Amino acid sequence: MVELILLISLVLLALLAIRSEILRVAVVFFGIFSLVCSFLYLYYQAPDVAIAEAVIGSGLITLLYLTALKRYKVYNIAYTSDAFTQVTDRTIVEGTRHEHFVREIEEFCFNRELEPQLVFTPDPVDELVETGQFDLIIRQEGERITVYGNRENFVVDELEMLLILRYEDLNIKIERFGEEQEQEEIVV
Amino acid sequence: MKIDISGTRSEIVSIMTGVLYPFIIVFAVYIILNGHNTPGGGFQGGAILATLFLARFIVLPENDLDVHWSHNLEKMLFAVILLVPGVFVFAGLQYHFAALREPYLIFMNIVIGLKVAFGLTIVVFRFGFYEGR
Amino acid sequence: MTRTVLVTVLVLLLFGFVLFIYTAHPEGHESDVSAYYIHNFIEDTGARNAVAAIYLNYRMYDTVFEALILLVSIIAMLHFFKVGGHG
Amino acid sequence: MNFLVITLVVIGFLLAGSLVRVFVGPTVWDRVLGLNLVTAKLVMAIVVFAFLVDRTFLLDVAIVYSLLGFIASVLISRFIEGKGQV
Repeated sequence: MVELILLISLVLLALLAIRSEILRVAVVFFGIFSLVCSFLYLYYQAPDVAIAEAVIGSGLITLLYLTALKRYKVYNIAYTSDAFTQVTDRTIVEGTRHEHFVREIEEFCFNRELEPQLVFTPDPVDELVETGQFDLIIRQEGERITVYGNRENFVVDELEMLLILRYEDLNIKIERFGEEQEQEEIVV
Repeated sequence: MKIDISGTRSEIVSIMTGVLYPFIIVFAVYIILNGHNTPGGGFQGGAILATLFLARFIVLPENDLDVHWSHNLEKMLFAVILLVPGVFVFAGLQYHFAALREPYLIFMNIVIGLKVAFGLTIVVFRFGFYEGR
Repeated sequence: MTRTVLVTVLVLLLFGFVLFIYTAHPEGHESDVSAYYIHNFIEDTGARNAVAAIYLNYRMYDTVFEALILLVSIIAMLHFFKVGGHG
Repeated sequence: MNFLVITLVVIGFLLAGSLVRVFVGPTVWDRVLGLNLVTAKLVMAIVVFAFLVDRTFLLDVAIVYSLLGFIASVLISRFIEGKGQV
Protein backbone atom coordinates (compact mmCIF):
# COMPACT_ATOMS: atom_id res chain seq x y z
CA MET A 1 0.00 0.00 0.00
CA VAL A 2 2.70 2.46 1.02
CA GLU A 3 4.80 1.27 -1.89
CA LEU A 4 1.93 1.94 -4.32
CA ILE A 5 1.34 5.47 -3.00
CA LEU A 6 5.04 6.26 -3.25
CA LEU A 7 5.45 4.83 -6.75
CA ILE A 8 2.52 6.85 -8.12
CA SER A 9 3.68 10.02 -6.40
CA LEU A 10 7.18 9.45 -7.82
CA VAL A 11 5.85 9.61 -11.39
CA LEU A 12 3.71 12.66 -10.58
CA LEU A 13 6.64 14.47 -8.96
CA ALA A 14 8.92 13.77 -11.90
CA LEU A 15 6.32 15.10 -14.36
CA LEU A 16 5.72 18.21 -12.25
CA ALA A 17 9.44 18.89 -11.89
CA ILE A 18 9.82 18.77 -15.66
CA ARG A 19 6.69 20.71 -16.59
CA SER A 20 6.60 23.49 -13.99
CA GLU A 21 7.39 26.90 -15.43
CA ILE A 22 8.67 28.45 -12.19
CA LEU A 23 12.04 26.87 -11.65
CA ARG A 24 12.18 27.44 -7.90
CA VAL A 25 9.14 25.19 -7.58
CA ALA A 26 10.89 22.60 -9.73
CA VAL A 27 13.76 22.51 -7.22
CA VAL A 28 11.27 21.78 -4.41
CA PHE A 29 9.69 19.02 -6.49
CA PHE A 30 13.08 17.52 -7.20
CA GLY A 31 13.94 17.54 -3.50
CA ILE A 32 10.78 15.62 -2.63
CA PHE A 33 11.40 13.31 -5.60
CA SER A 34 14.83 12.34 -4.33
CA LEU A 35 13.53 11.80 -0.78
CA VAL A 36 10.74 9.50 -1.95
CA CYS A 37 13.17 7.73 -4.29
CA SER A 38 15.54 7.18 -1.39
CA PHE A 39 12.77 5.61 0.71
CA LEU A 40 12.00 3.25 -2.15
CA TYR A 41 15.67 2.21 -2.33
CA LEU A 42 15.41 1.45 1.38
CA TYR A 43 12.21 -0.50 0.81
CA TYR A 44 13.94 -2.64 -1.82
CA GLN A 45 16.73 -3.53 0.66
CA ALA A 46 19.50 -1.24 -0.57
CA PRO A 47 20.34 1.02 2.40
CA ASP A 48 23.75 2.05 1.02
CA VAL A 49 22.21 3.61 -2.06
CA ALA A 50 19.47 5.13 0.09
CA ILE A 51 21.97 7.01 2.25
CA ALA A 52 23.88 8.32 -0.77
CA GLU A 53 20.65 9.41 -2.49
CA ALA A 54 19.35 11.16 0.65
CA VAL A 55 22.58 13.09 1.26
CA ILE A 56 23.20 14.14 -2.32
CA GLY A 57 19.59 14.68 -3.35
CA SER A 58 18.55 16.79 -0.39
CA GLY A 59 21.74 18.65 0.42
CA LEU A 60 24.24 19.09 -2.37
CA ILE A 61 22.00 19.07 -5.45
CA THR A 62 19.71 21.69 -3.89
CA LEU A 63 22.61 24.08 -3.42
CA LEU A 64 23.94 23.49 -6.94
CA TYR A 65 20.55 24.08 -8.59
CA LEU A 66 19.74 27.14 -6.48
CA THR A 67 23.15 28.64 -7.27
CA ALA A 68 22.51 28.06 -10.96
CA LEU A 69 19.09 29.70 -10.56
CA LYS A 70 20.65 32.90 -9.21
CA ARG A 71 21.13 33.92 -12.82
CA TYR A 72 17.36 33.76 -13.22
CA LYS A 73 16.34 37.13 -11.82
CA VAL A 74 12.99 38.12 -10.30
CA TYR A 75 11.27 41.03 -12.03
CA ASN A 76 8.85 42.94 -9.78
CA ILE A 77 5.81 44.50 -11.42
CA ALA A 78 3.26 46.63 -9.56
CA TYR A 79 -0.23 47.10 -11.00
CA THR A 80 -1.89 50.08 -9.39
CA SER A 81 -5.29 51.68 -9.87
CA ASP A 82 -7.66 53.81 -7.81
CA ALA A 83 -10.38 51.27 -8.49
CA PHE A 84 -8.64 48.84 -6.14
CA THR A 85 -10.03 50.04 -2.85
CA GLN A 86 -8.84 47.09 -0.84
CA VAL A 87 -6.39 44.23 -1.10
CA THR A 88 -7.26 42.60 -4.39
CA ASP A 89 -6.07 39.84 -6.60
CA ARG A 90 -5.98 39.31 -10.32
CA THR A 91 -9.69 38.59 -10.68
CA ILE A 92 -10.23 42.33 -11.08
CA VAL A 93 -8.74 42.45 -14.54
CA GLU A 94 -9.93 39.06 -15.69
CA GLY A 95 -11.39 38.82 -19.17
CA THR A 96 -10.66 42.34 -20.25
CA ARG A 97 -8.16 43.80 -22.64
CA HIS A 98 -6.04 44.75 -19.63
CA GLU A 99 -5.58 41.13 -18.74
CA HIS A 100 -4.16 40.42 -22.19
CA PHE A 101 -1.81 43.32 -21.61
CA VAL A 102 -0.55 41.92 -18.29
CA ARG A 103 -0.21 38.42 -19.74
CA GLU A 104 1.82 39.81 -22.62
CA ILE A 105 4.25 41.47 -20.21
CA GLU A 106 4.58 38.25 -18.23
CA GLU A 107 5.29 36.27 -21.38
CA PHE A 108 7.83 38.87 -22.41
CA CYS A 109 9.61 38.40 -19.07
CA PHE A 110 9.59 34.62 -19.43
CA ASN A 111 11.25 34.95 -22.82
CA ARG A 112 13.99 37.14 -21.30
CA GLU A 113 14.65 34.58 -18.50
CA LEU A 114 13.17 36.95 -15.94
CA GLU A 115 10.59 35.80 -13.48
CA PRO A 116 7.66 38.24 -13.24
CA GLN A 117 6.16 38.80 -9.82
CA LEU A 118 2.93 40.76 -10.05
CA VAL A 119 1.58 42.85 -7.16
CA PHE A 120 -1.84 44.51 -7.22
CA THR A 121 -2.08 47.58 -5.02
CA PRO A 122 -4.11 50.80 -4.63
CA ASP A 123 -1.05 52.83 -3.58
CA PRO A 124 -0.14 55.95 -5.56
CA VAL A 125 2.80 55.81 -7.94
CA ASP A 126 5.06 58.14 -5.96
CA GLU A 127 5.10 55.89 -2.91
CA LEU A 128 5.81 52.84 -5.06
CA VAL A 129 8.71 54.61 -6.75
CA GLU A 130 10.14 55.61 -3.36
CA THR A 131 10.20 52.03 -2.08
CA GLY A 132 12.54 51.22 -4.94
CA GLN A 133 11.66 47.54 -5.09
CA PHE A 134 9.62 47.60 -8.27
CA ASP A 135 11.20 47.46 -11.69
CA LEU A 136 7.99 48.29 -13.54
CA ILE A 137 4.86 50.09 -12.38
CA ILE A 138 1.61 50.01 -14.37
CA ARG A 139 -0.96 52.69 -13.57
CA GLN A 140 -4.54 52.28 -14.77
CA GLU A 141 -6.98 55.19 -14.86
CA GLY A 142 -10.18 54.08 -16.53
CA GLU A 143 -9.09 52.98 -19.97
CA ARG A 144 -5.80 54.85 -19.90
CA ILE A 145 -2.63 53.01 -18.96
CA THR A 146 0.65 54.60 -17.99
CA VAL A 147 3.78 52.50 -17.65
CA TYR A 148 6.54 53.74 -15.39
CA GLY A 149 9.95 52.23 -15.82
CA ASN A 150 13.39 52.94 -14.48
CA ARG A 151 15.62 54.99 -16.71
CA GLU A 152 18.53 52.60 -16.35
CA ASN A 153 16.53 49.46 -16.95
CA PHE A 154 17.24 48.18 -20.40
CA VAL A 155 14.30 45.74 -20.36
CA VAL A 156 11.89 48.70 -20.45
CA ASP A 157 13.52 49.90 -23.66
CA GLU A 158 12.65 46.63 -25.37
CA LEU A 159 9.17 46.59 -23.84
CA GLU A 160 8.35 50.08 -25.09
CA MET A 161 8.27 49.23 -28.79
CA LEU A 162 6.21 46.09 -28.28
CA LEU A 163 3.52 47.68 -26.14
CA ILE A 164 3.00 50.80 -28.24
CA LEU A 165 2.67 48.76 -31.42
CA ARG A 166 0.27 46.14 -30.11
CA TYR A 167 -1.99 47.97 -27.66
CA GLU A 168 -2.92 51.20 -29.39
CA ASP A 169 -6.49 51.06 -28.08
CA LEU A 170 -5.34 51.15 -24.46
CA ASN A 171 -3.83 54.63 -24.85
CA ILE A 172 -0.44 53.65 -23.46
CA LYS A 173 2.03 56.24 -22.32
CA ILE A 174 5.48 55.34 -21.08
CA GLU A 175 7.32 57.43 -18.55
CA ARG A 176 10.76 56.87 -17.11
CA PHE A 177 11.81 57.73 -13.57
CA GLY A 178 15.20 57.72 -11.92
CA GLU A 179 18.17 60.02 -12.04
CA GLU A 180 18.86 62.03 -15.15
CA GLN A 181 21.89 60.67 -16.86
CA GLU A 182 24.48 63.27 -17.59
CA GLN A 183 25.45 63.34 -21.20
CA GLU A 184 29.12 62.70 -21.44
CA GLU A 185 30.76 64.74 -24.10
CA ILE A 186 32.91 62.63 -26.26
CA VAL A 187 36.07 64.39 -27.23
CA VAL A 188 37.48 63.02 -30.39
CA MET B 1 37.64 38.58 5.99
CA LYS B 2 35.34 40.73 8.06
CA ILE B 3 31.97 39.43 9.15
CA ASP B 4 28.96 41.21 7.69
CA ILE B 5 26.26 41.24 10.35
CA SER B 6 23.88 43.49 8.43
CA GLY B 7 23.28 40.93 5.71
CA THR B 8 20.74 38.15 5.54
CA ARG B 9 21.95 36.30 8.62
CA SER B 10 19.29 34.85 10.83
CA GLU B 11 19.84 34.08 14.49
CA ILE B 12 17.59 31.01 14.59
CA VAL B 13 19.41 29.39 11.69
CA SER B 14 22.82 30.20 13.19
CA ILE B 15 22.01 28.67 16.58
CA MET B 16 20.30 25.62 15.11
CA THR B 17 23.24 24.99 12.78
CA GLY B 18 25.59 25.35 15.74
CA VAL B 19 23.61 22.69 17.57
CA LEU B 20 23.61 20.40 14.51
CA TYR B 21 27.35 20.80 13.78
CA PRO B 22 28.79 18.22 16.25
CA PHE B 23 26.03 15.76 15.44
CA ILE B 24 26.86 15.88 11.75
CA ILE B 25 30.57 15.35 12.49
CA VAL B 26 29.93 12.42 14.83
CA PHE B 27 27.47 10.82 12.44
CA ALA B 28 29.80 11.15 9.45
CA VAL B 29 32.68 9.60 11.40
CA TYR B 30 30.38 6.79 12.51
CA ILE B 31 29.26 6.12 8.94
CA ILE B 32 32.86 6.03 7.70
CA LEU B 33 34.35 3.93 10.51
CA ASN B 34 31.47 1.45 10.64
CA GLY B 35 31.18 1.14 6.88
CA HIS B 36 32.32 -2.49 6.78
CA ASN B 37 29.68 -3.65 9.25
CA THR B 38 26.62 -1.51 8.61
CA PRO B 39 25.37 0.25 5.47
CA GLY B 40 27.41 3.25 4.55
CA GLY B 41 31.06 3.58 3.78
CA GLY B 42 33.50 6.03 2.33
CA PHE B 43 31.37 7.78 -0.23
CA GLN B 44 28.31 8.29 1.98
CA GLY B 45 30.32 9.48 4.98
CA GLY B 46 32.34 11.84 2.78
CA ALA B 47 29.15 13.34 1.35
CA ILE B 48 27.83 13.93 4.88
CA LEU B 49 31.12 15.63 5.79
CA ALA B 50 30.69 17.86 2.75
CA THR B 51 27.24 18.93 3.96
CA LEU B 52 29.04 20.17 7.09
CA PHE B 53 30.62 22.86 4.94
CA LEU B 54 27.24 23.42 3.34
CA ALA B 55 25.81 24.18 6.78
CA ARG B 56 28.64 26.63 7.40
CA PHE B 57 27.86 28.23 4.04
CA ILE B 58 24.26 28.77 5.17
CA VAL B 59 25.33 30.60 8.31
CA LEU B 60 28.09 32.73 6.80
CA PRO B 61 27.37 33.11 3.08
CA GLU B 62 29.66 36.12 2.65
CA ASN B 63 32.76 34.57 4.22
CA ASP B 64 35.38 32.95 2.10
CA LEU B 65 37.05 29.71 3.10
CA ASP B 66 40.50 28.89 1.87
CA VAL B 67 40.05 25.53 0.17
CA HIS B 68 43.22 25.64 -1.93
CA TRP B 69 45.04 23.20 0.33
CA SER B 70 42.35 20.60 -0.21
CA HIS B 71 43.13 20.42 -3.96
CA ASN B 72 46.62 19.01 -3.35
CA LEU B 73 45.40 16.89 -0.47
CA GLU B 74 42.82 15.27 -2.72
CA LYS B 75 45.45 14.35 -5.31
CA MET B 76 47.68 12.84 -2.61
CA LEU B 77 44.76 10.82 -1.25
CA PHE B 78 44.14 9.49 -4.74
CA ALA B 79 47.74 8.27 -4.82
CA VAL B 80 47.11 6.47 -1.53
CA ILE B 81 43.94 4.91 -2.97
CA LEU B 82 46.00 3.71 -5.92
CA LEU B 83 48.93 2.37 -3.88
CA VAL B 84 47.42 0.60 -0.88
CA PRO B 85 45.08 -1.77 -2.78
CA GLY B 86 47.84 -2.29 -5.30
CA VAL B 87 49.97 -3.79 -2.58
CA PHE B 88 47.27 -5.45 -0.54
CA VAL B 89 44.71 -6.75 -3.04
CA PHE B 90 46.28 -6.86 -6.49
CA ALA B 91 49.70 -8.13 -5.35
CA GLY B 92 48.02 -10.76 -3.17
CA LEU B 93 49.24 -9.71 0.26
CA GLN B 94 45.82 -10.45 1.72
CA TYR B 95 46.31 -14.17 1.32
CA HIS B 96 49.36 -14.14 3.59
CA PHE B 97 48.16 -11.76 6.31
CA ALA B 98 44.57 -12.66 7.15
CA ALA B 99 44.63 -10.49 10.29
CA LEU B 100 45.10 -7.33 8.24
CA ARG B 101 41.90 -7.72 6.23
CA GLU B 102 39.62 -5.81 8.56
CA PRO B 103 42.10 -2.95 9.28
CA TYR B 104 42.56 -2.64 5.52
CA LEU B 105 38.82 -2.12 5.02
CA ILE B 106 38.68 0.53 7.77
CA PHE B 107 41.73 2.35 6.38
CA MET B 108 40.37 2.38 2.83
CA ASN B 109 37.01 3.65 4.02
CA ILE B 110 38.72 6.52 5.86
CA VAL B 111 40.84 7.45 2.84
CA ILE B 112 37.92 7.33 0.39
CA GLY B 113 35.75 9.31 2.82
CA LEU B 114 38.33 12.08 3.14
CA LYS B 115 38.85 12.23 -0.62
CA VAL B 116 35.13 12.48 -1.36
CA ALA B 117 34.69 15.06 1.41
CA PHE B 118 37.45 17.28 0.00
CA GLY B 119 36.18 16.88 -3.56
CA LEU B 120 32.57 17.73 -2.77
CA THR B 121 33.70 20.64 -0.57
CA ILE B 122 35.56 22.08 -3.54
CA VAL B 123 32.44 21.65 -5.68
CA VAL B 124 30.20 23.31 -3.08
CA PHE B 125 32.48 26.27 -2.53
CA ARG B 126 33.31 26.84 -6.18
CA PHE B 127 29.66 26.76 -7.13
CA GLY B 128 28.00 28.29 -4.11
CA PHE B 129 30.53 30.96 -3.27
CA TYR B 130 32.54 32.00 -6.31
CA GLU B 131 30.15 31.25 -9.13
CA GLY B 132 26.98 32.41 -7.43
CA ARG B 133 27.69 36.02 -6.54
CA MET C 1 2.31 19.48 -29.94
CA THR C 2 3.10 16.59 -32.27
CA ARG C 3 6.51 16.38 -30.64
CA THR C 4 4.92 15.95 -27.21
CA VAL C 5 2.63 13.22 -28.56
CA LEU C 6 5.56 11.42 -30.19
CA VAL C 7 7.59 11.56 -26.98
CA THR C 8 4.61 10.28 -24.99
CA VAL C 9 4.10 7.36 -27.37
CA LEU C 10 7.81 6.53 -27.26
CA VAL C 11 7.89 6.61 -23.46
CA LEU C 12 4.75 4.43 -23.27
CA LEU C 13 6.26 1.90 -25.68
CA LEU C 14 9.45 1.81 -23.66
CA PHE C 15 7.42 1.36 -20.47
CA GLY C 16 5.55 -1.55 -22.04
CA PHE C 17 8.80 -3.13 -23.18
CA VAL C 18 10.34 -2.90 -19.72
CA LEU C 19 7.15 -4.30 -18.17
CA PHE C 20 7.23 -7.16 -20.72
CA ILE C 21 10.81 -8.03 -19.81
CA TYR C 22 9.96 -7.92 -16.13
CA THR C 23 6.97 -10.23 -16.49
CA ALA C 24 8.51 -12.62 -19.03
CA HIS C 25 11.65 -13.32 -16.97
CA PRO C 26 10.67 -12.91 -13.35
CA GLU C 27 13.79 -14.35 -11.79
CA GLY C 28 17.24 -14.35 -13.30
CA HIS C 29 19.50 -17.36 -13.17
CA GLU C 30 21.65 -17.57 -10.07
CA SER C 31 25.13 -17.17 -11.40
CA ASP C 32 28.07 -18.92 -9.81
CA VAL C 33 29.94 -15.69 -9.12
CA SER C 34 27.20 -14.05 -7.08
CA ALA C 35 26.53 -17.27 -5.17
CA TYR C 36 30.22 -17.49 -4.33
CA TYR C 37 30.33 -13.88 -3.14
CA ILE C 38 27.23 -14.28 -0.99
CA HIS C 39 28.43 -17.43 0.72
CA ASN C 40 32.11 -16.65 1.17
CA PHE C 41 32.54 -12.91 1.61
CA ILE C 42 32.93 -13.01 5.41
CA GLU C 43 35.86 -15.44 5.33
CA ASP C 44 37.49 -13.82 2.31
CA THR C 45 37.46 -10.17 3.34
CA GLY C 46 36.50 -9.87 6.99
CA ALA C 47 33.63 -7.49 6.27
CA ARG C 48 30.10 -8.06 7.52
CA ASN C 49 28.57 -5.72 4.94
CA ALA C 50 28.58 -7.45 1.57
CA VAL C 51 28.61 -4.17 -0.34
CA ALA C 52 31.82 -3.06 1.40
CA ALA C 53 33.36 -6.46 0.69
CA ILE C 54 32.58 -6.13 -2.99
CA TYR C 55 33.65 -2.54 -3.59
CA LEU C 56 36.79 -2.73 -1.47
CA ASN C 57 38.03 -6.19 -2.31
CA TYR C 58 36.43 -8.10 -5.17
CA ARG C 59 35.81 -5.07 -7.41
CA MET C 60 38.66 -2.80 -6.35
CA TYR C 61 39.35 -1.60 -9.90
CA ASP C 62 35.83 -0.16 -9.96
CA THR C 63 36.48 1.95 -6.87
CA VAL C 64 39.88 3.15 -8.07
CA PHE C 65 38.53 4.38 -11.39
CA GLU C 66 35.52 5.92 -9.69
CA ALA C 67 37.89 7.97 -7.53
CA LEU C 68 39.81 8.88 -10.69
CA ILE C 69 36.60 10.13 -12.31
CA LEU C 70 35.86 12.35 -9.30
CA LEU C 71 39.40 13.75 -9.40
CA VAL C 72 39.28 14.42 -13.16
CA SER C 73 35.88 16.12 -12.96
CA ILE C 74 37.06 18.41 -10.15
CA ILE C 75 40.24 19.30 -12.05
CA ALA C 76 38.12 20.13 -15.12
CA MET C 77 35.81 22.28 -12.97
CA LEU C 78 38.76 24.20 -11.52
CA HIS C 79 40.08 24.69 -15.03
CA PHE C 80 36.86 26.24 -16.31
CA PHE C 81 36.15 28.47 -13.30
CA LYS C 82 38.84 31.09 -13.38
CA VAL C 83 37.06 33.21 -10.75
CA GLY C 84 38.56 31.70 -7.64
CA GLY C 85 42.13 32.64 -8.50
CA HIS C 86 43.40 29.09 -8.78
CA GLY C 87 43.75 27.51 -12.09
CA MET D 1 3.75 -7.41 13.75
CA ASN D 2 0.23 -6.60 12.68
CA PHE D 3 0.23 -3.36 14.65
CA LEU D 4 3.37 -2.19 12.84
CA VAL D 5 1.81 -2.88 9.43
CA ILE D 6 -1.29 -0.86 10.35
CA THR D 7 0.91 1.99 11.59
CA LEU D 8 2.88 1.97 8.34
CA VAL D 9 -0.34 2.14 6.27
CA VAL D 10 -1.65 5.04 8.37
CA ILE D 11 1.63 6.89 7.89
CA GLY D 12 1.34 6.19 4.18
CA PHE D 13 -2.07 7.88 4.03
CA LEU D 14 -0.76 10.87 5.99
CA LEU D 15 2.13 11.00 3.51
CA ALA D 16 -0.36 11.07 0.64
CA GLY D 17 -2.17 13.96 2.37
CA SER D 18 1.05 15.96 2.65
CA LEU D 19 1.83 15.19 -1.00
CA VAL D 20 -1.58 16.60 -2.01
CA ARG D 21 -0.58 19.90 -0.42
CA VAL D 22 2.65 19.77 -2.41
CA PHE D 23 0.83 19.08 -5.68
CA VAL D 24 -1.97 21.67 -5.42
CA GLY D 25 -0.31 24.27 -3.23
CA PRO D 26 -0.89 27.65 -4.83
CA THR D 27 2.31 29.34 -3.63
CA VAL D 28 5.90 28.24 -3.26
CA TRP D 29 5.69 28.44 0.53
CA ASP D 30 3.02 25.74 0.65
CA ARG D 31 5.32 23.50 -1.31
CA VAL D 32 8.32 24.14 0.95
CA LEU D 33 6.09 23.34 3.94
CA GLY D 34 5.02 20.20 2.11
CA LEU D 35 8.70 19.26 1.66
CA ASN D 36 9.18 19.56 5.40
CA LEU D 37 6.06 17.50 6.12
CA VAL D 38 7.10 14.76 3.70
CA THR D 39 10.54 14.60 5.34
CA ALA D 40 8.99 14.17 8.79
CA LYS D 41 6.57 11.49 7.59
CA LEU D 42 9.35 9.60 5.83
CA VAL D 43 11.47 9.59 9.00
CA MET D 44 8.55 8.01 10.84
CA ALA D 45 7.98 5.53 8.01
CA ILE D 46 11.64 4.48 8.03
CA VAL D 47 11.64 3.91 11.80
CA VAL D 48 8.48 1.77 11.63
CA PHE D 49 9.81 -0.11 8.61
CA ALA D 50 13.13 -0.83 10.35
CA PHE D 51 11.30 -2.43 13.25
CA LEU D 52 8.96 -4.26 10.90
CA VAL D 53 11.76 -6.07 9.07
CA ASP D 54 13.82 -6.26 12.30
CA ARG D 55 16.95 -4.63 10.89
CA THR D 56 17.99 -1.80 13.16
CA PHE D 57 20.83 -0.60 10.95
CA LEU D 58 18.20 0.97 8.72
CA LEU D 59 17.84 3.66 11.41
CA ASP D 60 21.00 5.29 10.02
CA VAL D 61 19.01 6.48 7.04
CA ALA D 62 16.44 8.06 9.38
CA ILE D 63 19.23 10.03 11.08
CA VAL D 64 20.46 11.26 7.69
CA TYR D 65 16.95 12.46 6.81
CA SER D 66 16.40 14.29 10.06
CA LEU D 67 19.82 15.99 9.88
CA LEU D 68 19.68 17.08 6.28
CA GLY D 69 16.01 17.86 5.69
CA PHE D 70 16.55 20.90 7.88
CA ILE D 71 19.41 22.14 5.69
CA ALA D 72 17.48 21.64 2.44
CA SER D 73 14.37 23.51 3.58
CA VAL D 74 16.44 26.34 5.06
CA LEU D 75 18.35 26.71 1.77
CA ILE D 76 15.19 26.87 -0.33
CA SER D 77 13.45 29.25 2.08
CA ARG D 78 16.41 31.61 2.17
CA PHE D 79 16.64 31.56 -1.61
CA ILE D 80 12.98 32.51 -2.05
CA GLU D 81 12.94 35.06 0.77
CA GLY D 82 16.12 36.80 -0.39
CA LYS D 83 14.87 37.05 -4.00
CA GLY D 84 17.72 35.03 -5.44
CA GLN D 85 20.42 35.36 -2.77
CA VAL D 86 21.33 31.90 -1.49
